[in-house]
Amino acid sequence: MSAFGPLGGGGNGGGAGITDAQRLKALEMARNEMEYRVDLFNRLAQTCFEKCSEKRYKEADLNVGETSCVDRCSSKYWQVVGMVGQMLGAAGANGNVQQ
Amino acid sequence: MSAFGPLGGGGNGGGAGITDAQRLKALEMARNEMEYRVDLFNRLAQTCFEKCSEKRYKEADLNVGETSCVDRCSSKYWQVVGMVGQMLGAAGANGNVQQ
Amino acid sequence: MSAFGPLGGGGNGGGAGITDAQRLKALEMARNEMEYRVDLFNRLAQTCFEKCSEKRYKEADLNVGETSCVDRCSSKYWQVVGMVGQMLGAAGANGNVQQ
Amino acid sequence: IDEMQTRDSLKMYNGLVQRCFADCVHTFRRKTLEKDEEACVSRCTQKFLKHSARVSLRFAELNQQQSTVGPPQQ
Amino acid sequence: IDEMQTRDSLKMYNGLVQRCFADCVHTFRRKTLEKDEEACVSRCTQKFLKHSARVSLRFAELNQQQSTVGPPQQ
Amino acid sequence: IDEMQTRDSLKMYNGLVQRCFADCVHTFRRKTLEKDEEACVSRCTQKFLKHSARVSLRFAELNQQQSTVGPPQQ
Repeated sequence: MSAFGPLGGGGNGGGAGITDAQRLKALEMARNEMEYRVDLFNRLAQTCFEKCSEKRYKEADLNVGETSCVDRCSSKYWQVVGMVGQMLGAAGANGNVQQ
Repeated sequence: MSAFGPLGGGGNGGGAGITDAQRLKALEMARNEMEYRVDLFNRLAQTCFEKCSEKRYKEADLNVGETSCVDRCSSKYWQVVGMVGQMLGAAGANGNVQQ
Repeated sequence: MSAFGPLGGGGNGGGAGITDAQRLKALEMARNEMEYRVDLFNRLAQTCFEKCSEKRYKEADLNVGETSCVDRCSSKYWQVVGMVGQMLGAAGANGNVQQ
Repeated sequence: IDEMQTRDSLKMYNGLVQRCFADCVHTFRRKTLEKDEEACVSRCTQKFLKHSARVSLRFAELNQQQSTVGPPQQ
Repeated sequence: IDEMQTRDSLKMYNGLVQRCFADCVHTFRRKTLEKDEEACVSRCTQKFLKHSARVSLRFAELNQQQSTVGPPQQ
Repeated sequence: IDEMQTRDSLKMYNGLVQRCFADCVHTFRRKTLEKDEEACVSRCTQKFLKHSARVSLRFAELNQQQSTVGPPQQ
């Protein structure tokens, strides 16, 4: 799952003068960021598996059609992540969405 | 998501004489309570969205029918939460449910 | 949910000479193990409920057919856990699965 | 660890509510359950609890039997 | 607790993306969204946000009204 | 953070088992897998792993390309 990359890792080093509470908080924040990315990855993988793989599982390999479907599906999914993010940002900026 | 309201917030202040272990435990308990409510909210929202919204998404607004459906669906869901809670309580009180 | 059994519970005792960081780490590891087992149990229970129970819920009891279905379903599910575990182990041993 | 067990029970509780609601409630003409919906939720809950208890027994046996099945090595 | 709220919002965000993608995107001939898919995602997102806001109001009311409904006792 | 990666792998593992079981196992006349069910589970697992590896590559690229896409601001 190398896709998630290093998280920068700042804060975990536990430098001098940092209290336990601060360290706990930094850990919690890194954890949120990480969980968000992992959750996003898992949902993308699941959704595109459902959209692109035939359910009979006649072969163990991805065929050409499935492979290009996965690439396009990932790309489109990413685009939707961006769209929804912008819309949520806009809704947040306007105060609230309570109708 | 202001619906969840303040959690009382006691314990987090980190008063004098509280050990780290106690603070960790209090945090864990508040977290459980919170996670339970958030999980409940999310499941209610998802389930009623599925029950009440037409999947074409022809409009961006909730129409009158959908709005009253959401209200009734939330109310019925809440009733089921109560029912199941009572049944689980009864099952627990009788020792176990091992058939 | 007694099925999960005691986790041995080592490490939580908080013996002398153990740092907070170590205790946190041990807790985290026990938590992972526990979460894995609970998640496995929940998925098995859900999947076999879907495979074995008729959706009308005409009776509150499991009938004979449903009962033997649950037993076989659990056993088969367990077999799949083993199979997939072995395949993942093999894939891991070969370095990676990047095609 | 205790807290985790509580948490997991709560998750099961929420999952049970969601499943029985989804399977039993289909009309939204009133804001309280119809009689047949209520009976269905009741049977669904009882059935799921009995089912879970049974799976729990099997799970314990299988766990014992073959303690080598664990998470994949990293 | 603050961090938890952030985390839950992120979960809702991911759930919203997954739902609207699953309901609106059905073709994979190009690697960008078709015009109608894009419009569908937009309406789906807005509708879901309005829906969530409404449920949120109801949830708060019901929570107030009947504060005795809680997690089952262990 | 290491522990989190372990945890996430375990979640993926459980998800993979559930999916391939649901898609491949349909009979409950015996308590061991039929030959064809076993073969199906095997192909399903391999396919899902290859699929995940592919998505993982794309995910890394897209992540790089557009590092501004993040969680919505609170």
